[in-house]
Amino acid sequence: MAETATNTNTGKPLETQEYFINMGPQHPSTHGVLRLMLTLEGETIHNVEPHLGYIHRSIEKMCEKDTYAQIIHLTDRMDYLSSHMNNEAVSLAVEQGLEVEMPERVKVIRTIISELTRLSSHQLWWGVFGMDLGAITSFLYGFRDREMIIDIFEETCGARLTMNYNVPGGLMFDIHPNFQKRTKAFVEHFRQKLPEYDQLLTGNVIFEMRTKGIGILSKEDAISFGVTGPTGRASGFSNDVRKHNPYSAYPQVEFNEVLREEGDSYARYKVRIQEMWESMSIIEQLIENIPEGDYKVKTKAVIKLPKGEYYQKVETARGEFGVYIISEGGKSPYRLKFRSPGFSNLSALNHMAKGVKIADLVVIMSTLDLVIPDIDR
Amino acid sequence: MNIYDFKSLTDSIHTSLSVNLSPSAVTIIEFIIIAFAFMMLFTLLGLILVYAERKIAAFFQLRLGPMRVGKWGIAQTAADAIKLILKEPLVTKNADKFLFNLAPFIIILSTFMALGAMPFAKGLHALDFDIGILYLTAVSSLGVIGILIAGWSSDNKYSLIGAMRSGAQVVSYELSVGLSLLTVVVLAGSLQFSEIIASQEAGWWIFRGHIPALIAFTIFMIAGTAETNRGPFDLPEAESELTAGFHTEYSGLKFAFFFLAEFVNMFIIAGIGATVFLGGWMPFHIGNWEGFNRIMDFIPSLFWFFGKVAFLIFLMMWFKWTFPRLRIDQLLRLEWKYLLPINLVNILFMAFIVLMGWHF
Amino acid sequence: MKAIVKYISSIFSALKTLFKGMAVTGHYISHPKEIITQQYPENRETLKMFDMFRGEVVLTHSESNEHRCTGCSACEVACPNGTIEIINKRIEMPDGKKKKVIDKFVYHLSMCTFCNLCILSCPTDAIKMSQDFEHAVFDRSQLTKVLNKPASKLMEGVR
Amino acid sequence: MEQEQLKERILSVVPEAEFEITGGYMNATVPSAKLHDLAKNLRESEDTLFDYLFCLTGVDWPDHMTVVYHLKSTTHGHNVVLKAKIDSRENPEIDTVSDIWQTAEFHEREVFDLFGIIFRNHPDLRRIFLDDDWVGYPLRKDYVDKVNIIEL
Repeated sequence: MAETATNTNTGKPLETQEYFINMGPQHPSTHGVLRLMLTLEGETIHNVEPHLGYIHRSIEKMCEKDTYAQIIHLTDRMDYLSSHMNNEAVSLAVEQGLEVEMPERVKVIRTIISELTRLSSHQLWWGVFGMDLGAITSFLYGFRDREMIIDIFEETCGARLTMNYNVPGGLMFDIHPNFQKRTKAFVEHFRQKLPEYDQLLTGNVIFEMRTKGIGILSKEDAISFGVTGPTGRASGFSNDVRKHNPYSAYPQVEFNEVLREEGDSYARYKVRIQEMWESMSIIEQLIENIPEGDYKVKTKAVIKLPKGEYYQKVETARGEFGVYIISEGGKSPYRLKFRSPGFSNLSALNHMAKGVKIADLVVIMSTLDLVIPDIDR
Repeated sequence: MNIYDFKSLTDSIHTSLSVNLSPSAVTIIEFIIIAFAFMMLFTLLGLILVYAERKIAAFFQLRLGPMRVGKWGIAQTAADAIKLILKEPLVTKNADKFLFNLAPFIIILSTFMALGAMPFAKGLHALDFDIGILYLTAVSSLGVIGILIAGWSSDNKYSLIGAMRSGAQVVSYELSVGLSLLTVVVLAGSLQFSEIIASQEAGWWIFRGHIPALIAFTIFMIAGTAETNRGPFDLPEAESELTAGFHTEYSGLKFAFFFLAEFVNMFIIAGIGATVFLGGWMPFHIGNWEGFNRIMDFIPSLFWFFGKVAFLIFLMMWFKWTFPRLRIDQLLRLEWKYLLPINLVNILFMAFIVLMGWHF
Repeated sequence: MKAIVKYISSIFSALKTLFKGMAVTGHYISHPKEIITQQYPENRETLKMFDMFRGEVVLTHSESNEHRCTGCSACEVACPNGTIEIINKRIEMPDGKKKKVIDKFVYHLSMCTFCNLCILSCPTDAIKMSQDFEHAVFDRSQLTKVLNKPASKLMEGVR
Repeated sequence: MEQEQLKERILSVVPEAEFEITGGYMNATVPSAKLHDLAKNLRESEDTLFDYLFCLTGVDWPDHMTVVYHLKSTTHGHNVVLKAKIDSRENPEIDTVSDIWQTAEFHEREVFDLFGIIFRNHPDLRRIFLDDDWVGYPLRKDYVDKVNIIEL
């Protein structure tokens, strides 16, 4: 060890010192413009200090000037991989304020598209996780399957990523006639391809060595740090908003909240893989019988929310996404706060990464599934 | 055996030159010819292997790979080479300029020296030492000095970490490469490449050496991949951790040297593997099936060698594009706790088999 | 002895998992039909975007160069980013009355987030999203477009 | 715990607390000086056990500021919203809760960065998004920035 190493000429102990490395803002595995200041001794990490704000756009300030319909398109640009769920959170919060009940059709379509979004986000995460570990091939396999979902979105709402499909009071358009056919074809396709994901990575001995026991987060810490989503559930923190505060069509479907106890990177990986199976089962339960009806409730052209406070949370692919609206009765909110899951999840990074190697930090960051615009807002 | 012997070609060049030139002039001209031939081979190998890697990787990943420059993108690597030559060679401000510029040449030098001892075909063999295997293993690991110098002189912490990883890795895996080759040396009874090849006339060692030869081959492939710093052992580069490791700060032609050396090193490892385990340029022979053996002999020896090498290189690419990368402590554990002990037992086992005369 | 058996079996099970992974990639290299690459500029003819695709905002013109935009500015108000600017002018009608019509429908493509709110807000269905997605230009000023064609008129009966 | 019981519970710690039910949550407004004690009490008592702070918001009102804490108990499943009222807008200060919930460390840095509320005893109170030399607090209502904010 470093403490016992001696200079062979003088017999004195060798001097060692900690050194710093800037990981990012341009770095392949920070997935965007996150900058981490690492304090290292050799390859062992002593401290991780995130420096944020490289793409902070102050969306919350912009929202104070926008109407409620306009706010939604800004939420696309936070966690762009679960844009539909972010849209849904704002829509639900506004609908809560307007006290309108959505037609069953809207609820079911919203739920199906939410789950498709979750699948596409997890697929992308799987591909990128493999790439962070050095198995670049998984990246392309993940994108192949994701492309099918993105095509479904594009056909129905015209956008691939920043969908802006929800509006306060329903959906922007009705679903495309091909929607059901394509979704069913995708689920059938992906039920065959998901076992391939397991074959390529999950069982692999190198993969298991790299992930098992790395970046352990205990349940108590997960709760204290507010680590939600698959990351929190891998630590045994039962936090699935779809179960605890069900919204849209989630009360009607049966699915399991995937929980694991280990809290290491492997558990986080397995939770996400298992969630993909659950998402597919939710889609299958709903896709056959989408109720007939309106895709939209008539609202005023410019929505004014009654004075009050509204908090709505939804489960995005990364965890609990909350919208806190303080309305003074005007057409824009007095104050709007987004509780983004990535921000809280990142706050646990230093705690998890102490004492691991640089290579493990990459794994931990990847299993936290950070999306930087979600953190910076 | 009626395989074409390149010795007749080299001899005829030698005699035609000797007719009206002094012996020292002939030696110099022959040196120049050989040097030119190796340089051509080096660039050609680089171009072909880079193209092959990109295409094969693409097909593993459901892509098409380069398709734009030339039919099927054949001229892509040539275009890349021109681009790299034209690029500005950047040097970081606080870099140790002399060492920084020296490092790529050390790496290129070590690959050239190793390439010189390759037996390409019958009679086509520039250096046939009687300690050929020792020479090759010694020279091919000289490259790590270049990597260490590159990492140190770049004045970049990522480079330094990459270089240190590379040092630890190559020094450890050198042992396994050497020991697995020794297993076959025990069988063949010689360190000279030409003799090792000649001893495989009745069948390649991987088939004739029972299980120990197979184990040795597996270990050689793993350790060889590690020695060339290729995935899953590409820790010195480790794109997702260290951006590009030891060659982060290099650009232009100097970067091209590192890049080229990596691919030619892969060729060298595959070449050693093919020579020692798969009979080098020796055609595929089965015992005393005269007819079958004669048909096999019709395929030129050059094709046999390059075919085997291509197969081994494909195997190494297959590893790289499938497996995740190891961590540095796991990498060293694999060597010292698994490969090395197995190797030592394996050599004993092989010596026992040879002593009892049990091999075919 | 038990330890040695465990040691050896761990090696074999590890190798087995590695081969499993190689089988997946091996499957794909031997099945080139599964390749998903699209050769983009070459397949321009066959590449068709979905009808819903939001490429850019266009003002539809009929064959007789008439559009449906009354210049009510609803889209300008609905736009969150100030992408649309409507400049109106007053012209004298044949019967002597003055009427407000659009002079320029300015569209800043560089500021557009393709949220579709302008299309929804338009009372006369004058604008729609086109499926054109090749927006790259060499000069930023080219991204500011005037959508109404020269000498175009308001369609009869639209108010 | 039912909302009525919770109300009594909070009143027993902070007698001057005001209550309001909006958005499905019970809101308790308390003076900023009492917040830390109340939070610690609610976090540690067996019957309340609010161990999960899921949202921490700063709000700038015309004459005062509030910090809003959304709390949930993962064992009991009940929610409460605490609002700490800070009277001064010029010199807003409040005790940190990052010793109670670790996630508050980041959230409080964000509130400090954008509202200028100083959290006493915070281990590492620096700007989190903006540069260290940034002037002003952007999410305050009276913040003016002619360069970066484009008024439509």
